[in-house]
Amino acid sequence: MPTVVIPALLRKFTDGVERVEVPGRSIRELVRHLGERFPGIDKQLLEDGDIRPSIAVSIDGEIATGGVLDTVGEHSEVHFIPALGGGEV
Amino acid sequence: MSKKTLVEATINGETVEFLCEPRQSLLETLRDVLELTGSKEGCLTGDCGACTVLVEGRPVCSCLMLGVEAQGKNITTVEGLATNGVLSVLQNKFLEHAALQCGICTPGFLISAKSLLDRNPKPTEHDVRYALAGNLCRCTGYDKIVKAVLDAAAAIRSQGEGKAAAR
Amino acid sequence: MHAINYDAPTTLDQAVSILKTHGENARPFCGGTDIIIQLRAGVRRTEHLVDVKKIKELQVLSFDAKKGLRLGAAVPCIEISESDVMRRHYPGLTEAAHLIGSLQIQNRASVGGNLCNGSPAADTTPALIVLGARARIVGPNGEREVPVEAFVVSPGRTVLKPGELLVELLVPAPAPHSSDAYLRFIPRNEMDIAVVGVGAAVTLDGDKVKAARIALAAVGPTPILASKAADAIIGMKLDDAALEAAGRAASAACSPIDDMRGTAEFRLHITAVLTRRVLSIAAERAKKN
Amino acid sequence: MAASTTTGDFKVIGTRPIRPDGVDKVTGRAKFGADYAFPGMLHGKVLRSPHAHAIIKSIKIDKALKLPGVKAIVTSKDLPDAENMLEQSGELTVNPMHLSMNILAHDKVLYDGHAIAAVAATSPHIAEEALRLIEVEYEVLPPVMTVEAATKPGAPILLKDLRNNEEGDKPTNVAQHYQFKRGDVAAGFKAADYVVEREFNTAMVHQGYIEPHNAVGIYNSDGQATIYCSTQGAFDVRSLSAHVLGMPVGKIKVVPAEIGGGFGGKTTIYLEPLSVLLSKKTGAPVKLVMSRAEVLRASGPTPGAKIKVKMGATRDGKLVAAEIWMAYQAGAFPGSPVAAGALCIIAPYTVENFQIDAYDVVVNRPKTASYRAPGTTQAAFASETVIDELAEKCGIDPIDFRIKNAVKEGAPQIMGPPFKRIGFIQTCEAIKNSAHYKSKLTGKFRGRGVASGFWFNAGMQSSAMVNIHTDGTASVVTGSPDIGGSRASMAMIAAEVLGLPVTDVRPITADTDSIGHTDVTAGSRVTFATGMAVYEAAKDAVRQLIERAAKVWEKKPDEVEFRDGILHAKGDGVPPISIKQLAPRFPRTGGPITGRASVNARGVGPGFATTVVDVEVDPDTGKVQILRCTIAQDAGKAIHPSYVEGQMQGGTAQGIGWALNEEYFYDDKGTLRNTGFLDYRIPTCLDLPMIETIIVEEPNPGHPLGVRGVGEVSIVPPVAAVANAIYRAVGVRMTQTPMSPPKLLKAILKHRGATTTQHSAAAD
Repeated sequence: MPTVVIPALLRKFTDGVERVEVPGRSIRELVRHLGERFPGIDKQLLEDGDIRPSIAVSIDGEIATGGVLDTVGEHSEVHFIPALGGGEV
Repeated sequence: MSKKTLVEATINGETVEFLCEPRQSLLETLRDVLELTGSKEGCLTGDCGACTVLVEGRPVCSCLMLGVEAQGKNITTVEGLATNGVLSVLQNKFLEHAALQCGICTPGFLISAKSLLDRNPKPTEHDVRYALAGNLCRCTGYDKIVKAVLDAAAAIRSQGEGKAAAR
Repeated sequence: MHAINYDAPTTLDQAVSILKTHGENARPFCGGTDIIIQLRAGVRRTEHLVDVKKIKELQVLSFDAKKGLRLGAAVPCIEISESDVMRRHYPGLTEAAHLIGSLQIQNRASVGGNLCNGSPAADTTPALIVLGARARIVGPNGEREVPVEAFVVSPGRTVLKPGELLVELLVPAPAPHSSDAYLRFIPRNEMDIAVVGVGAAVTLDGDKVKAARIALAAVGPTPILASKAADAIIGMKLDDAALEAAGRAASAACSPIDDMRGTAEFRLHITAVLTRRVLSIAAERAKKN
Repeated sequence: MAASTTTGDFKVIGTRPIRPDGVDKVTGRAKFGADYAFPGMLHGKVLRSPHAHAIIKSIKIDKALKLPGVKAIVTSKDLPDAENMLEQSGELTVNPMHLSMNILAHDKVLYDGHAIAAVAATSPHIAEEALRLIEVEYEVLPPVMTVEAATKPGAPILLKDLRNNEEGDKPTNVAQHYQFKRGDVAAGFKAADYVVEREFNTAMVHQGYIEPHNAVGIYNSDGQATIYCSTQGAFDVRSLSAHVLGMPVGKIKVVPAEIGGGFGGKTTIYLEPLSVLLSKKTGAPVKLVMSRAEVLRASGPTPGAKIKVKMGATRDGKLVAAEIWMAYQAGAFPGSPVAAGALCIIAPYTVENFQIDAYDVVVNRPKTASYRAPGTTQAAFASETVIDELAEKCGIDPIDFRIKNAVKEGAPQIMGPPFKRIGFIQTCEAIKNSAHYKSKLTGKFRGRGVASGFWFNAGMQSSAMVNIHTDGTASVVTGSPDIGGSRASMAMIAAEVLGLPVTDVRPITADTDSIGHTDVTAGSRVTFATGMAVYEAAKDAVRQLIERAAKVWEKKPDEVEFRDGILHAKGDGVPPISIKQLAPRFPRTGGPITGRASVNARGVGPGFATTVVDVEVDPDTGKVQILRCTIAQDAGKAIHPSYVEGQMQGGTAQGIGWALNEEYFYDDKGTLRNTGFLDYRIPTCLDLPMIETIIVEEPNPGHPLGVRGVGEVSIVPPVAAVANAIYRAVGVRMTQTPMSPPKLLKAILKHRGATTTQHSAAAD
């Protein structure tokens, strides 16, 4: 099962747990399962059905570009991190 | 609007006549009236040197000179540095040394450097840095600019020696 | 910039007549390196610029071993810093002229213009003051002379009345065993305005100071002649204690402000440091004369 | 994308050809934004707030409109409503409402210089005179200039709708809290033999590009607008302007002019929508150019920061814990790069236990924009100073201390995922082995300091086309504005793939109608991502060349080989042909050849740099001279080494300026006092030595040529390196920037006082 690493400020939804194994073959499925297990956490990650613009997704060490459409492998490690760069305009 | 004045000057070797308002700077006159946009505006306070032109062979900030003051003067801008389409040694050395990145300061640097080499064919690194201190560059850290000017000086000297030997 | 008129008279009479006609609304115009910026920023307003560079009296640069220096108000700084005569007889004034802005600025700016701009931070003004320079002024009511230390009355304001024009600066010939020096402090190595400037002229009698003048820039509303600082060394050997005393007295003569160029506290400290350094340089030079 | 790294011999890559736009730049022919002029063009000027914080009660424009020559005036009433939401735009996220409020103040001005109205007139002088005739009535509010002032109880609130992720529905000036943590910090500090804790404050500084912002807008009666401007991202200008103007993206064309420096500051918009609005009202092209004072007052500097760093190490020099608190001045609207700063602050080191809390805070200063490795130089100043101190306490050479704790491939990044192949240790080793570091520094009041830096670099979207001309030469079309010579690199990459001499490849930067979407020139991404697109587009062209040759030879494509610009038929004795020889056959074999590629680039390789600086301090004045400086940086693969060196030198120079003299100086009313290059002191030619460079090439496995971005990380180490050098010269640890003479002198005198007291106490 893929592993999701929960960002520090969202660990209040997971009782402080940092790493969780979640079933799913896409980011969409991972987030849905996360939300079922830790109610409310999915709303922090999504906006209008896709990953919030202020959040980036890293899959196996690489910043992914497909939002909820990106696929994950059986042993993938997924991180949700702040979108990088120059900030906001 | 104040009355326009007719000014006659020699710019890059050509006699030109133009009309300008007294409140228009030489820089504004060059760029907006004569369409010589090679001289750049960076600050309008004489601090950046991007507008540097030669007036009677001396570098000045064209943003701090009035267009009407050009009357009867001999002025050289970056557009006048190449001869019949052939780049000057300095221009070529700037290209060879990658002495420019964005290029906005380049016209001013070329003019200041020309003025230095016209007076001092064998400048030290410090001479070059002093002569260029009135020109700000934010891209290069000046390293490659200083090297280009020193190399141009050497090349001009060896050209001169070559010519002397040929005579 | 608001609309302006421009005249370029070729004689003093013409210039005075134009200036008189327009009174408060006219200003002499020389290198333009301050006034164009001020007009653009709207901090000064004038209807007429009277370009004085074509008047030959304002372009005089002559030295006579007895009469001293005549420096036309419009002589560009570059002519001073490139002059061997100036470097030999007035090294302090020469280095002050050499410090003004970049070469681009020095090719336009003049010592006279620097003075008339009335800035407390002008580099050449303390250098003139320590030399005992006088300003020759021509106006509708004739001529007058003013010592340079009395020329600037407040930031940006001078003794010049509407219609008047600075023609030249008269500097006495240096006495034997005397010399001058000018130092300023700036955060960078070029292109800044003085955070503190100190000029000094020293005349030696053997290893003692016979006469001295010290003047300060950027530490008060006008350039300052620091007489008490000079008094502290007159008759003394210029040893560390004397230099310290002069530095302390110079600091005491200041009334600096906090601004983006430095704090008042910093300026007081630097005034003392530069006073010590500039006196040493002037004295070294005087020994050779 | 093949993940394999090309390490073979290159013919073009790694050489130093003359840049293709060079002649235009040394003859004055290159057209920058302000150089554009059109028949009937009007000139615009912007009225700006003299107050840092005030409610706009009324704006009267009648008198100004009556001035002869004035053609139109716009205020925020001319802007459509914009939504209060976040949207991704290239490297940045955008809140259209905040963006609109920054273009023209709506009901409040939020900083000295905030735009209020714009005038179009027949000359710039008349437009300027008109500004003086616009009457604005203000209700002045107390300015909030610092993070402390903005966060103290009862602080005036800048944006009434602003809420953050922690305080529910409470109005606030804190826009966001970020937190990153790992391990057990308390246990980590318990294991430490040495702990250093310091607080740092950095001043707001500006990118200082020499060319002011500019825009020419032309609005046609058919609803189509064209904007000419100097920008780092034409596509971003298009989408951001569309937001502000309420226009469809497809109705705006942006033509990127030559750009006179940006460093991140030209990734957003200021004048562009105003030029279109004024053109729409007047029917004429309208040009606006900022003055230098406007650039400093009202474009986007980088935040001042308050950073508290506590770090612990064991006696043998192993970092074991870090606790970091940081707050950045976002400016008038949310969105400082504080999160990036937090993710970079200890990125070069393996620290098992850390907690980093980061806050984005609005203040009455201009909205900050990107500046070269945004948010990271401030952060590294703090962490790299503390690391220097820990190294000293452990009695370990500062470079060895860094190497001992350095991250390697596989180590987790602050944000979690592991590093791939990186070259940090190599930059440290390069400095350690440099002639500079091995030289002995002698003389009084002299010191040598080192520091390192990290920056992510960016990927994102790029498009490229490679056209083969009828004579066998080629052009490369991209959408990436060239701010530092990147066109040369694009031509070189295409030339390498096509086997052509680089002089046979002309690169151009196209407008937004002429090439596919391309994200901004920022994040050190052009050579990486646009370079990847160019590489792919050139490969696409090669594939087509092979097909055409196969057709001519009546063979199958897999029977044709392409090597070094020559097409060979496998097997029998068909003479090989060059692209030039094949080009005349294009019409009869299917028409022109255009290679195309679009990427949303993955595989970004982060950059590291290590810098050593020698300084001399005048202990009586606090003035610092930079005596010598060397930087080692991992470029992955240097396409054009001269321009890689240029990026390293330029970033270093900016870092030195930041360290020594640059700062936004506001008075107590919140008015910016240093609005020109006279008192905003960037280094001159006389303030810097030659800047020595060592290019480290540790290939990025995520790029076909091994490229990493090189544009940014060079600015990260110098501030800390200078601070560390000053410490070794005069014994004082500077914890604020700029380390300008007044501040350094004060520290020296305090230190001297302290040591004298100690001495006399000892003597007693």
